[in-house]
Amino acid sequence: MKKIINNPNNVVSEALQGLAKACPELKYTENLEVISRKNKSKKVGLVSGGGSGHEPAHAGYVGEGMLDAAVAGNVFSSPSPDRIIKGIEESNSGEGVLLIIKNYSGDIMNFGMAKEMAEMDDIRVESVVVKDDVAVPDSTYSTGRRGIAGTVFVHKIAGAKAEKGANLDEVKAAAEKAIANIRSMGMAMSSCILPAVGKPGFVLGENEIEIGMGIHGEPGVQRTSVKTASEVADILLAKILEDYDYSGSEVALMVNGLGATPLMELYILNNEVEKILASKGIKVYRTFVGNYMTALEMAGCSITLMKLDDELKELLDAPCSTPALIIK
Amino acid sequence: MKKIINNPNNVVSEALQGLAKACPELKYTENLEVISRKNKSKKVGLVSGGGSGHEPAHAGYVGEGMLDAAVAGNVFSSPSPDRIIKGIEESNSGEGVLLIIKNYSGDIMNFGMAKEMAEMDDIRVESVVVKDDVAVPDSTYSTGRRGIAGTVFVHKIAGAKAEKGANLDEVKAAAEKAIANIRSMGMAMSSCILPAVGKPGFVLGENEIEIGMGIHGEPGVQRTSVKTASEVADILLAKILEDYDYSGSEVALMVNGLGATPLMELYILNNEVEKILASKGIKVYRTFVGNYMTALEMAGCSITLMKLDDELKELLDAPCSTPALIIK
Amino acid sequence: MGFQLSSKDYTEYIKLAAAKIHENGDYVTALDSATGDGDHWTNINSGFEKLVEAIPELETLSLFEEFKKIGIIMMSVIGGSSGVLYGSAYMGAAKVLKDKESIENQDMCNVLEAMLNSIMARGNAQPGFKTMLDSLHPAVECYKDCIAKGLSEKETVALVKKAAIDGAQSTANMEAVRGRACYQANKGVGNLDPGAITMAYQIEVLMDYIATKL
Amino acid sequence: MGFQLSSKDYTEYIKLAAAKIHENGDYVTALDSATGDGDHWTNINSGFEKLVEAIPELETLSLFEEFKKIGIIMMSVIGGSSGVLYGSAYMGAAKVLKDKESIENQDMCNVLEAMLNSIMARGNAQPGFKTMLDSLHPAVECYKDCIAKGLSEKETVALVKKAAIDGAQSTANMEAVRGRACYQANKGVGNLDPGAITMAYQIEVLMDYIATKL
Ligand SMILES: Nc1ncnc2c1ncn2[C@@H]1O[C@H](COP(=O)(O)OP(=O)(O)O)[C@@H](O)[C@H]1O
Ligand SMILES: Nc1ncnc2c1ncn2[C@@H]1O[C@H](COP(=O)(O)OP(=O)(O)O)[C@@H](O)[C@H]1O
Ligand SMILES: [Mg+2]
Ligand SMILES: [Mg+2]
Ligand SMILES: [Mg+2]
Ligand SMILES: [Mg+2]
Repeated sequence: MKKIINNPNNVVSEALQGLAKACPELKYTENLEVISRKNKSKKVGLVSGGGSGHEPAHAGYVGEGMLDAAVAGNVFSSPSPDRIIKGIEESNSGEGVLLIIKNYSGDIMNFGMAKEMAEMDDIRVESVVVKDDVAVPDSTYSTGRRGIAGTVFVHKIAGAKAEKGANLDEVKAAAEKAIANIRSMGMAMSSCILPAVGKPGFVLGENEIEIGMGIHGEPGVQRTSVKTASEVADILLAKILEDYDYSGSEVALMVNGLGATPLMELYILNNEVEKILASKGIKVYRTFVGNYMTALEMAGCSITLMKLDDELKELLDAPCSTPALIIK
Repeated sequence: MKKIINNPNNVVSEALQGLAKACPELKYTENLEVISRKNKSKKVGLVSGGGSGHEPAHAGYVGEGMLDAAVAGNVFSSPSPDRIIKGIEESNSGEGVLLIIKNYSGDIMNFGMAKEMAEMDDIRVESVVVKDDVAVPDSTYSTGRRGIAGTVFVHKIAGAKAEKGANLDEVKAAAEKAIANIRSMGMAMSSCILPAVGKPGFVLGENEIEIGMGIHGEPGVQRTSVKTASEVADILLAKILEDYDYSGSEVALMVNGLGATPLMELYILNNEVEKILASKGIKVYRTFVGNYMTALEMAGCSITLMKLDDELKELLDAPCSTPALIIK
Repeated sequence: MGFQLSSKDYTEYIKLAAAKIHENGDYVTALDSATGDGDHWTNINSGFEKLVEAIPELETLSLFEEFKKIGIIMMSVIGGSSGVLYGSAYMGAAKVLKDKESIENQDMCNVLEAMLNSIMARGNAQPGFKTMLDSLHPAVECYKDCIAKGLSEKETVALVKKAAIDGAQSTANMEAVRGRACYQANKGVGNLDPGAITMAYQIEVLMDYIATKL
Repeated sequence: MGFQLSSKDYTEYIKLAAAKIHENGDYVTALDSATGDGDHWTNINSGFEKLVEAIPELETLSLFEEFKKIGIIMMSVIGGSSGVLYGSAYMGAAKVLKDKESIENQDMCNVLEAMLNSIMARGNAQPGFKTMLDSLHPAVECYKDCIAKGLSEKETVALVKKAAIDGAQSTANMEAVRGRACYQANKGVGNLDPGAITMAYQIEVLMDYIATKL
């Protein structure tokens, strides 16, 4: 295992300390692994988080116009309720707190428990669950769809709404609206190694890729041979578009890298994606290309679309300044 | 070779098209592979460029407060003079143009030829050469030090100076001042594959890393076994600090990823680097952590320091907005 | 009259359970690696290690406070899915022990049932989903049954223990619905559920410990 | 009287040189892979292919314009280090051909010397640096020498050709100072310089072609 780390069991706290050192406007809470804003304003608080290994998610999205606090679990495993409660406390200015949860059973349970305990302390807490990964069939019976890169759009939309001074219900409504209009689909070309484990959890052949793999290496929909950028764009978009009808609408587009895929390839992919969308009469209002929601050093990508109306456009364009996303 | 590409011979133009599609404020010139600003202002023009494969460098730094045009060669090989001349033309508003060149013989020759030809057309052109890589001994006889990640600081400083309306000599002086105060040192953990070649140019063993390797895989100073983050920070900083005395000064710090190294590891490395700098009484004024100057999908990192005075601080903090770097 | 467990007795049980879990590291890790992410044993083992460290404090507390404290520790130290589930379980159980000096036969049954209900509520899962519930649920059903039938405490604890173990074994042919295993193509069929196994360990040790008190 | 090369003659030479370079692809690529980045042959071969395509235009131009055009094409099509160096060489050579109808013996020597000086100026390298100069420089020295000694043109072209080839071979034991090879630990010692070899090909073909005109 070739990683720039020290003790594999300390990667999360050391990485968050490194982030805090690089960003003086952020505060790091030891042991509870919470990154929060130093200067708080009176507004609805936004908290997200989950397992680590998805950097810059989520700590990289803490700052003006996005999150108030991000709570980190160990690599790929959910943070415990006490950590989340700390994130809620850091974010609460009396206007209540919204939790943005990715749909994994561990996160649902831990955030849910934290919500109840915070409510016992009379903090008003609401939550939304992001489930944008169309690789998994939606289902109310099983855990259902995973939350992946689309979560970043939810941070942005809810964050802008909160910054505008909206109340908790309004912020939650904006987040729900974003979630309803977001779909994502990914593809992996290599596995990744959990620092504490030391060997890959799965292996892809020389010439093999996996369509629809999750950001923790959860099995996808199909293993296949390496594809060209235009084929990848076709396959991922097809799955998204058959799940949600974006035709004739304006969208925000995210071409996301999983960690080890160079920006050059993401731009080549974006070129293909935008060609296809144009051919389908889907107008790209704003494009984001880069590593926004990763899976350690996995090679691969995901594509996310969010259908926009005037409100979502305004919230998407609103200024934000965080370590991983700045909009002027 | 697992890459998200189409024809290996078209990667440069497809990537630049993908960038232009994502960034409506940028203009792409076909065949000559130039990315430039759409709306020009009357100011000294800034042009940089070089071989491709270092994304976001250099096209990602075109925009307000940084470059006016970036000229891309094929992967890892210098752009020809006709391309550079196009970049110069796109950047010239009558105030003259500064070329920011990384110190590789191919770039020196091609930019030099372009400079002469542009001068024949009565465009005033000056140039500066970045040679920040302390892995290579400085030398006036041989090609000498390579230009690596520190080049991004030069773009920022010269860009801010030009944006302020300084004349060509003043912008050049600011760039020279930055260059004189910048040192970098890198480390590679894996090789990379040129799309058109299809196999790695060199191989690193299971447990092997190479200290001082160049961003094209040029041999470094030493092959050694995998090191901890704190050892890596020690080794790279030691080489930088023995070359230039930063003690007691304020610096800009860049912890740069080579492409396949996840942000989590870069933050862990930054945590170690800032600890060491603090212990040496070197004050970090501003920190940049991310993939700023890459080598395709190479795993590894580089550390860059730039000593700051009041002028450089002001220029570093000046607003810029480009695809890869935004400062408010 | 039957057994009466004090706060101190319960910490004795904690010691034994911790030892049982500690012994079975490689086995449980292998199970979670097959269908999950391989961390279940590290998670739960570190939780029990922490509980053992906390015994000096725990044994001084009322049962109500003791169970709440155990819940907090498990929640924060175990982490993952099982941490919060055990946390919820112990918080739920604490409620039924409010103002009680000791745990008697009926109380023990109520405690286990409260744990079952809390875990089902938190995890929104049912028996048959291939989880820790599939060891706990049959154990509770069996316990209620024994009390209804008026069986002796000795017979009861033996049957409850057997129900928990058999329940855990029954997860082998179940399809996972919750948790990571559900992303597997075969839904983990053929593999035992690690959380059910560790749940069975705890019930087994608890029942054996009670037996020594009879 | 001696040879007189017209614009048209020079395009004849271009065809022959293109063929010579085309034949030696694998060999030259192997050389650049050993010490450089392996692209020298692709670079220069595509340049000559482009020149051949341009012949219909080239042969109509004055020698001055023809050489300038060749320089532009090589510069943009070959790319890398060698593209700009050949570009500079031909632009420099064009100057000595201003207003000339044909290239005679002394002109040819001047052309090669102008190329040598332009390449040295552009690349800021010296003979002995393990580059294309190490084939061109001895060829130029030899040419001047032959003219000074008043040797026949037939003897001259034979000697110049030999000087270029020997010069290229001599790069084997030189240390690289410029170009990528200089980053190698051993500075490329033991390997021939690919640029010197392709330079020798061109001089060889040019001298052979002149011989057919005598
Ligand atoms: N929703 C749920 N309800 C009940 N038990 C669950 C649920 N989800 C997971 N589990 C139990 O948790 C165990 C896995 O725990 P652990 O590995 O510690 O957490 P994680 O799955 O987050 O890594 C599973 O074997 C299963 O028994
Ligand atoms: N500064 C220089 N002066 C003269 N010739 C040079 C110089 N640098 C490189 N060369 C020649 O160029 C050749 C390499 O050309 P090529 O492979 O096309 O360019 P690159 O090195 O950029 O890939 C070398 O073999 C050498 O002969
Ligand atoms: Mg886990
Ligand atoms: Mg080259
Ligand atoms: Mg697990
Ligand atoms: Mg080469």
